[in-house]
Amino acid sequence: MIKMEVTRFRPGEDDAPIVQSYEVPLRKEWAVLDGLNYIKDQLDGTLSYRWSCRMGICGSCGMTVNGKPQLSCATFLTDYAPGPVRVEPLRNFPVIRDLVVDISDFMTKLPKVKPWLIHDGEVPEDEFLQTPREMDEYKKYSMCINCMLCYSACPVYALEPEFLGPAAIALGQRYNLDSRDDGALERRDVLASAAGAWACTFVGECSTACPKGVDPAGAIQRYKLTAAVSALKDFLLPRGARR
Amino acid sequence: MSAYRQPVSAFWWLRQWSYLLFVLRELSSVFVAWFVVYLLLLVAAVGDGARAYEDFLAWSGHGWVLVLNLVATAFVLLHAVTWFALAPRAIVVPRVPPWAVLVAHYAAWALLSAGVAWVVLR
Amino acid sequence: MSRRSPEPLVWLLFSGGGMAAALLVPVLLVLFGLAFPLGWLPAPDHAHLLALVGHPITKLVLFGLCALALFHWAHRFRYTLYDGLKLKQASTLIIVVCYGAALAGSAGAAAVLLMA
Amino acid sequence: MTTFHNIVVVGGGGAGLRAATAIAEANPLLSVAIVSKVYPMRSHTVSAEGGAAAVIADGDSLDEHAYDTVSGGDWLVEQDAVEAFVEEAPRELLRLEHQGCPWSRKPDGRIAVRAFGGMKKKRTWFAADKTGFHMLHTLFQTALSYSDIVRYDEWFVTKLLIDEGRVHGVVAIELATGRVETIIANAVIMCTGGCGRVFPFTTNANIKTGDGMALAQRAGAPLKDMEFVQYHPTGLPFTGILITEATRAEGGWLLNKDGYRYLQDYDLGKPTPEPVLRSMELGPRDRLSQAFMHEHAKGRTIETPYGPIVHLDLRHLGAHVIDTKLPFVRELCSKYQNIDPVKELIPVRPVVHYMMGGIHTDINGATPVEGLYAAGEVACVSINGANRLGSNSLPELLVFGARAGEAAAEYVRSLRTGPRNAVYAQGNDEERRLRAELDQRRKGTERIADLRTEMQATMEEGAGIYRDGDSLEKAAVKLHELRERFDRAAIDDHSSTFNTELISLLELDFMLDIAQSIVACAGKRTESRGAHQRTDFPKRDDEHFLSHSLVHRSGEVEYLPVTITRWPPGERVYGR
Ligand SMILES: Cc1cc2nc3c(=O)[nH]c(=O)nc-3n(C[C@H](O)[C@H](O)[C@H](O)COP(=O)(O)OP(=O)(O)OC[C@H]3O[C@@H](n4cnc5c(N)ncnc54)[C@H](O)[C@@H]3O)c2cc1C
Ligand code: SF4
Ligand code: F3S
Ligand code: FES
Repeated sequence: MIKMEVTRFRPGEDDAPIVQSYEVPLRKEWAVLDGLNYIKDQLDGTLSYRWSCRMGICGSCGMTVNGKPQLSCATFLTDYAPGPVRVEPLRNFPVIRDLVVDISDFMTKLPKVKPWLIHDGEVPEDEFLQTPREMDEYKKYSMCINCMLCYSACPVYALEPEFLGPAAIALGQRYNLDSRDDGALERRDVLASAAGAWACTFVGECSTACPKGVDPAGAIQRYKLTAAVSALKDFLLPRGARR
Repeated sequence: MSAYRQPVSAFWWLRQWSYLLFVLRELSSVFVAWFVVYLLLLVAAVGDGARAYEDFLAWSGHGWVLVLNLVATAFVLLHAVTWFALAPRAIVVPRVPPWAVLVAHYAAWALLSAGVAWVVLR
Repeated sequence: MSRRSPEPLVWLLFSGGGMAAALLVPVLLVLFGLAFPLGWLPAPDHAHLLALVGHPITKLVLFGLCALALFHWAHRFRYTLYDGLKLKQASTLIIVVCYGAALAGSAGAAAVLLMA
Repeated sequence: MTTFHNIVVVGGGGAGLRAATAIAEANPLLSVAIVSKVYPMRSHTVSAEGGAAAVIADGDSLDEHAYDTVSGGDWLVEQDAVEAFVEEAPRELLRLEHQGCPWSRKPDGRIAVRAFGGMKKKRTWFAADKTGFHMLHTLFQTALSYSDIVRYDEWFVTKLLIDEGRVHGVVAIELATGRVETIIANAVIMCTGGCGRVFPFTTNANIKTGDGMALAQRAGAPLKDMEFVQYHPTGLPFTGILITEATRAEGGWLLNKDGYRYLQDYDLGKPTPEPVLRSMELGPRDRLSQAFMHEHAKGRTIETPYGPIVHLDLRHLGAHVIDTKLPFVRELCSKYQNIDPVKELIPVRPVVHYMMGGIHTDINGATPVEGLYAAGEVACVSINGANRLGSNSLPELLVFGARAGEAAAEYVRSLRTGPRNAVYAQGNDEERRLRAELDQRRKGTERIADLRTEMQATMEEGAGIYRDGDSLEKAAVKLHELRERFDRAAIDDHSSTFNTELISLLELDFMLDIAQSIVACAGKRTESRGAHQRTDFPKRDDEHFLSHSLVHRSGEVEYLPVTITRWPPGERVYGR
């Protein structure tokens, strides 16, 4: 058995979260999520949390496990033996209930970076040609599962809720770097705004937390350099010479 | 919806070693600024003549100045190391692996440092 | 229009300063701040340094280093105040003080270097 | 509370997003809503690994894709639908390409294709081994650019509003607040995905509880071919996480406990070092899963605490192939099984994966209930027949999602009349019912989890890879008992905020319906075909059963003849 200390918050009942302890079996194969499912099914049906794929790809099950943002379906109880395992909601988000946080802030910011392909000119009859090397340029940034672990790890997001945040910027970059895309200029107003890439001070914890190797910190740094260079060009070149 | 807003403590950077390291890295800029002051004092002293330069050397040997410079050196090194670590993430050169970018930075650092030392000590 | 935001230019100065500081400050600080005062190495004589500082290329390099390093400081310190001390509300004041100090410092550096 | 839209799409997976964008494009003036119990990008389409089939390669042809699909489905397939499907699939996948989907490429920049089980040609497009993930995110992000598509994220649909044989919208709960809302619409498209969670051991996500099938059946639309449940031959023991068929397409081998490629004993061809299409490990899923059962009977599988297993061997592929073509497989194996497929054997066993059956629709996604459409795994058109070929489902979502969207857009154009008061009354009744569930189940005596576990065990025992009259009869009796006990199920959570216990209860309610439908259809079909194998009736019986079963809420089953255009029923031949 291992002790799980789970943060509970019941709106209307509690003013602030409280901690509740449960004993769950310690099995080699069990993820933290399996422990929670055991609690829900056998001990306490009132515990609320999100999960779906239990294979680390849907991005629902982000939680703070022993202080670190994690996918609870891909984090194993045995790694915390002998316990206790502390399970809290993701930090930096409002808590709706127990381990469920409100990510609507991200959902409203995401469309602002225009995370879709913008192509000027003709679309070919068949596929756009894109070599594997061209794909490598953006591939890693396309791996984001929107799990919000990076937002939970980023102190700038905690302090400045206006900040677009790591995943949204990385997704904007994902399209900017796609050889099929011509939308970089359209995205610039948002990505290169004060609440965009410039707000990031390169804490770098977003990339440490990311379970999918997206490296949002790198994406942002890279974007800053490109944006700064193009701003410099705008500044130095007369209007007509610009594209 | 009466969601609970998780408070952020003013001491958030003490919660985790990596956050503390980040704040220390940011504070290194203060010591960079101190270095500028120190450098300008030196240059002014050199310009003022041999006496002033001697005075400067004596002053730089004072305990507190030494301690300050020792601390500053530590911070400046922290700055340099973290700065170079960051460089390959921002500077992406097609077909050049990130470690090569990192190595290039360290090479440049070594070269420039040797060059400066040579010019000064010649 | 947000595209006119000065942020990218300030950031370029910050980065330039960061790079210059990383490359040059450690060696200079170790030499002049530690090695000479502590006698690890003999301090160079005055004439040599005077000749060195008098050379226009040195003046240019040192000015660049000082100005950039000051802007590096200004930018980083501004965000340290925002984040570390949660002072975002005082943003305008902080901006004026930080970048203002960097500007003044750069002017001071130019004066010192020109006179030397 | 009541809101109005022209068309409501229930479900934000591949099918739902495609349907919604099709409507927005067909008629930008229509107000479209997507109601989904999870954020769209969390939908289960995200888990699909292997790929999506569509003819693009030189030397391939639409006819061959159609034939593979028809024979793979053991001729229980609507051939006109298959012809439309194979023709439209390439266009749909190209459309996704133009929207930015990172399909894996050949060195010259063109789309690459891989082999897949039961397909005679290499025609499966893939995005490494995260095809569904990339497709879903591309669809979702593209849908964000249509600002007029309204989303109800994390809203759970509990009822379809039906009046005078026509659909008038849905009732749904907003999870975050517990608010119950009547959403009036002229047409509803069900895109709620499959129901693998009816079984204990499945590749399916927690959300795949067959809600849409049950909702439609309750609304009067029959379910079709529910006895056909696909077992995928290679799931990880314990978790049931899928190891994609692409592993075998790239050259992986299935080995029994003696290290022997046992598929050669089951009329699936002779082992060769290189993979041969439609042979051995590239046979169809039904046959491979059945072969496993025979190996098990012969005592040639390996016992583990999580059931018998065989091994999937990828070691001879080498690290390079695995890392470029199957990186997610390596990630999953190391995370969830603690092994490295580059050096070790992967333990696998058959696992419930996909529902061939679903809401009965025509070739345009229309159900017999006016205004009600369905597409994706929840629907049964049917192109999958008695056994789906791997990589046909993802293109199916797109082709029939788009068709359903266009058909619904067309349908609402001609409508003039709005709902009668009876519809609003239905909405109010449903709201009252849901309140009652919360209040009156305090004193229940049955645990939701226990009922669910028993239902799942019943299904595996009674309606697994092999079934017979007896096992199905027992299952039917047990399910009946569980239905009764369900009325006494308790809820401890009485909060209206994000009440996942209430949702579990509603999902269990739906799953019990589905389980009963599966068992009813399986009991009536006294033949063996594709994924439906009766040990008491081991032969295919075209004379009586070359027809789809349609099951109604009452449990009554009727049959509908199969549409045959060009491919008369024949023998399914693999490896010969
Ligand atoms: C592990 C795995 C791998 C697979 N690999 C492949 C592959 O390689 N190739 C292939 O062709 N196929 C594959 N499949 C099959 C294919 O992925 C699925 O059939 C397909 O994704 C189903 O998509 P969908 O849009 O119909 O439903 P889903 O993507 O499951 O979406 C269902 C939607 O309905 C919503 N919903 C459900 N109930 C309700 C309710 N009551 N109220 C509100 N909303 C509701 C959900 O929120 C969700 O948005 C795979 C399946 C699995 C499980
Ligand atoms: S960038 Fe990484 S951590 Fe952030 S949301 Fe995407 S996958 Fe999650
Ligand atoms: S942690 Fe935050 S500050 Fe930047 S580098 Fe990552 S977004
Ligand atoms: S449950 Fe899907 S990522 Fe964990």
